[in-house]
Amino acid sequence: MENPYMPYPVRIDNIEVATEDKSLKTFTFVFLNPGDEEKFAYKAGQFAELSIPGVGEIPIGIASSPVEKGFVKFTVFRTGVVTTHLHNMKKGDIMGIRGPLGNWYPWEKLENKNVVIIGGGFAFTTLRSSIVYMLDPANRSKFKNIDVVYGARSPGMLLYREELFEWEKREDINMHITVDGTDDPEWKYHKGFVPQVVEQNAPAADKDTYAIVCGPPIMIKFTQPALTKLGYQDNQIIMSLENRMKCGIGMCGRCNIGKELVCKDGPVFTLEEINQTPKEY
Amino acid sequence: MDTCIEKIRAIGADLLAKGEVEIIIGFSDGSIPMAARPVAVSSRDDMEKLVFNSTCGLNLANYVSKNSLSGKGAKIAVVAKGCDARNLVTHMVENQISRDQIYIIGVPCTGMVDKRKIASMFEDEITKFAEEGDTLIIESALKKLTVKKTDVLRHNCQVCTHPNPPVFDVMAAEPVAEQTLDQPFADVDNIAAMDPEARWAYFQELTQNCIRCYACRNACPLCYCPTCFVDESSPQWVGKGQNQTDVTTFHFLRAFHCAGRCTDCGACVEACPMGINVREFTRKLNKDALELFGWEAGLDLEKRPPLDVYSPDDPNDFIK
Amino acid sequence: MNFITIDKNDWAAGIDQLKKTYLVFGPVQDENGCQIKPLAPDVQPEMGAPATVMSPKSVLFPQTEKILTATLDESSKDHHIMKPVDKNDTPRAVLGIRPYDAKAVQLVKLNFDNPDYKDPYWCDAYDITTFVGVGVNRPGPCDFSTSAGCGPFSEQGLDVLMADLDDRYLAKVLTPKGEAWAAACGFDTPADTAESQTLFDILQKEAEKQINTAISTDNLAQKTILDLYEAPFWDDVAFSCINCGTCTFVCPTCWCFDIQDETKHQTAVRFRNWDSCMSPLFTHHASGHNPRESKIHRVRQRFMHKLKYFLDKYDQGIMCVGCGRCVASCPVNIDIREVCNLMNDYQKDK
Amino acid sequence: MMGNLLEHMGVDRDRIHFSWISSAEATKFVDVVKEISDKVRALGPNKKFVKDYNK
Repeated sequence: MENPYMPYPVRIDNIEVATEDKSLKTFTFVFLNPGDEEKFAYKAGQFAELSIPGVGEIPIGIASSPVEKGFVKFTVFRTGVVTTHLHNMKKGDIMGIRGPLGNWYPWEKLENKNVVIIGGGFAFTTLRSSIVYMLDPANRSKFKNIDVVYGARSPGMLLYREELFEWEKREDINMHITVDGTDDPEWKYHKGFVPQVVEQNAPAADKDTYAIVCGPPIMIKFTQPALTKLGYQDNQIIMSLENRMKCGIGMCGRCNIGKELVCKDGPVFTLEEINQTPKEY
Repeated sequence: MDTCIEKIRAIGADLLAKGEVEIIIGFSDGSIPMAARPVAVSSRDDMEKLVFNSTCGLNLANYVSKNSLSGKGAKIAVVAKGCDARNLVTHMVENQISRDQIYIIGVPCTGMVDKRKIASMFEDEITKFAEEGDTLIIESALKKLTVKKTDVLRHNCQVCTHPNPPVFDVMAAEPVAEQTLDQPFADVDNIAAMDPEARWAYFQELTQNCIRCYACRNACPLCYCPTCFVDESSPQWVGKGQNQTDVTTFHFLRAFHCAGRCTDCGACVEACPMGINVREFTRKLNKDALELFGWEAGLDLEKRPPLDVYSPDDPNDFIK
Repeated sequence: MNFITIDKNDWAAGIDQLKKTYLVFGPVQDENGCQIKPLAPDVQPEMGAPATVMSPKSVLFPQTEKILTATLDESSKDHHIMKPVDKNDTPRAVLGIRPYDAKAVQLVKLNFDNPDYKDPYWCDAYDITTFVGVGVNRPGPCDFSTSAGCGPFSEQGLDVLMADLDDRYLAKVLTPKGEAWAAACGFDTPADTAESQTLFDILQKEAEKQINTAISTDNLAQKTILDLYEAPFWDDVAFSCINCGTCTFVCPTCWCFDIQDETKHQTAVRFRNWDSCMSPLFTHHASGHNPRESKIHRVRQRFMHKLKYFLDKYDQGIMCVGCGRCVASCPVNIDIREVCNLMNDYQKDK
Repeated sequence: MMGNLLEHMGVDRDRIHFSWISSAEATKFVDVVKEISDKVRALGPNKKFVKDYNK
């Protein structure tokens, strides 16, 4: 019997400071056992438990993309016991990852559709995974227009800056990068909050357009009405939730919203589904 | 005691009618024999729910500081036996509530029954419990017993020297006689007489069935910290499992946080589903508080608790 | 399925025999009440004991269980790599389990053994455990098992159901595990099937007659989650709650747990401990946000999980077997029977 | 009171020590720590409040 609590052993291959305030770092892991990478086959939108023996585990969205091979990547905000410990670890350290866990953005359903990706702050990790996945030459033709609205407090707080600016130059993706505010006279992208930028720049909905929204609660709260104004139905708005988790496999019982377990039945839900559950997230 | 309930209801109805309080916190009958359920009454129609009898062993002061209404400054009436009132005083001394927010309906107390002791007199489950003055009539499917209430009092009630509320707004009955004890802490002395290894073994055995449900902590009016030390994660002071060391640490520290504050109301023991006499810990502290500082908690609104103030004549031989 | 008869004079010897090949659990009484515990070599189960305060769920799901360990010693080749711990795989027999507790195991199984994941610790323990139940001749005042999809002589989840006939036990062997248990004890005196079944039926009727409280669950499925969630009665239900975890810990069907790491010197151990939805920490995010911040949220969660979410998710009835332990142990007498009926009767104002 | 409770629970009194040392009294601190270490060492390993994962 497979033991779902057993993490795959991994080595930290690289650590990058991801934001100017150093509260986020991107960790690249390499599997110690050759067969494990294949067992860890994942889809964009899933998460994993980063597992540090003697310290604990923490559920984090997978930031690397299924089309990137040889490593997995996670961008982690320093907040609790485990993430603080992780931020103090160094290249070469051994730890574990357990997963992939949860469901993913509905890629089958999104084929031949326009996809609008809306992200805020450090909730851009699985969205990065998704964009890289869609832009992969093998996949790009499966999707129609791709729009991305991504905002952070300031330019230095944007995750994956270099990639963002690369995507900006491409023809096959419409980037709408925004910051809440900046003194940088060179800043050539949007200024303003995500919901406004969505309202002004996101494509209006038709039956072939879906929005994937991932961000802090306040952004989600104000983005919803903006999308509704643009004509999106609740079943066209796809969201990724987070709740306190322990097991990640639907057994320990804490992450439920109504009868749905965020770790196993989610974290990806449509707004239509979420509207039928208590708002316990 | 059963006669005072009409008085309590009348006082309550009057308070609500005059708009002097928003709710009255008291006890109602439970759904099974010997159970009492804390209840908040806010309308005259519900006044009949209020009861007071020898099974009302929890401490209602617990429902005052932790009640969302108290934060809003609403005025609350509380049905209070001696120990509940002492804990209300402690709340006031510790600035959890203000005196003018609370209306104390004082009840002179003749003691609460030890439900476990009564249950242990039966081989099967108790189906009926009735109280007539000082006599209890208890039935199960197999037998019916008539016992004197004084024979089945909880230990903390047997040694209680403050059955009458020291502070109140109105009394629901005439005060009862208060006892003085020659040896108020005989139970503590018995343990102290053992050698250290025996004492260690005694306390280990005492808590071995603990399931860490924290009912003792949560039933205690003193335990109002926003985050309890057992729930802290950085640093994590104590493990969360069943390891006996963690269990002992929890009980020791929980008790110590009650030092100089405990009124020996017995709610912790009453709430424990495993029948652990966690008072064994706090009793020692209460004894020390009395002997070292002449202190009993909750008797005086003006005096500061001993561990709260420095006095030049505080005992300090322990500092080397 | 066959019946055997066991003379009570032969019982103790049979159990001693059983202990040679099984790890035997049974009711043991001490000053703190009665518990199902592993039996010491010289201890016999107290088969006639009253209902245990704690359910026997810990036989498969210990309150604290080591699940993984690792060495932190960097000179060791496998440092920081978590490994499973060795488990005792001696077959287990639980004697004197009440029928509702065996049914509860089947409900818990839906969580730990599902098409997506199998919890190896629970499943392994389940596979090696034999449940030998005794029908409840005298159900107590908190027992409402008959209206919770179970009953004093329910066979669900049992390998053997015994009836206590004063001088002897009549045992109905229900599964191959049950047969193996009887063989291990050396109990092999057959009893007439028709006659025995009649006796069982009479006892069952007698016992069920003594249960005089019930819950109604017939309307729960057709109500929406949100209607029940937003019902006005939760404030009142939760008022007296002190937010301890007693109800969840004594419950045979509560399975929630926490995972905790600890270290000592160079050893890291990952444990799992029972956890409780009554604790604010259960859902507290590292950010400080808590989706179930107030005790009203948490009390509602417990009842909604047992009586609605579980029902909707698995379509296997409610997550309650009517043992009444939470009713008996709740320090403030919150009674699931009353709450269930409130939920079942609730009509949203149009 | 804390020392008394620990002692009451069976912890050896000689393992519990309270001192009042100002941040300026470095030598006193060293002396006290030395004294306690010697005393505790003489008592042998403590078995109480110690976790054992092998149980």
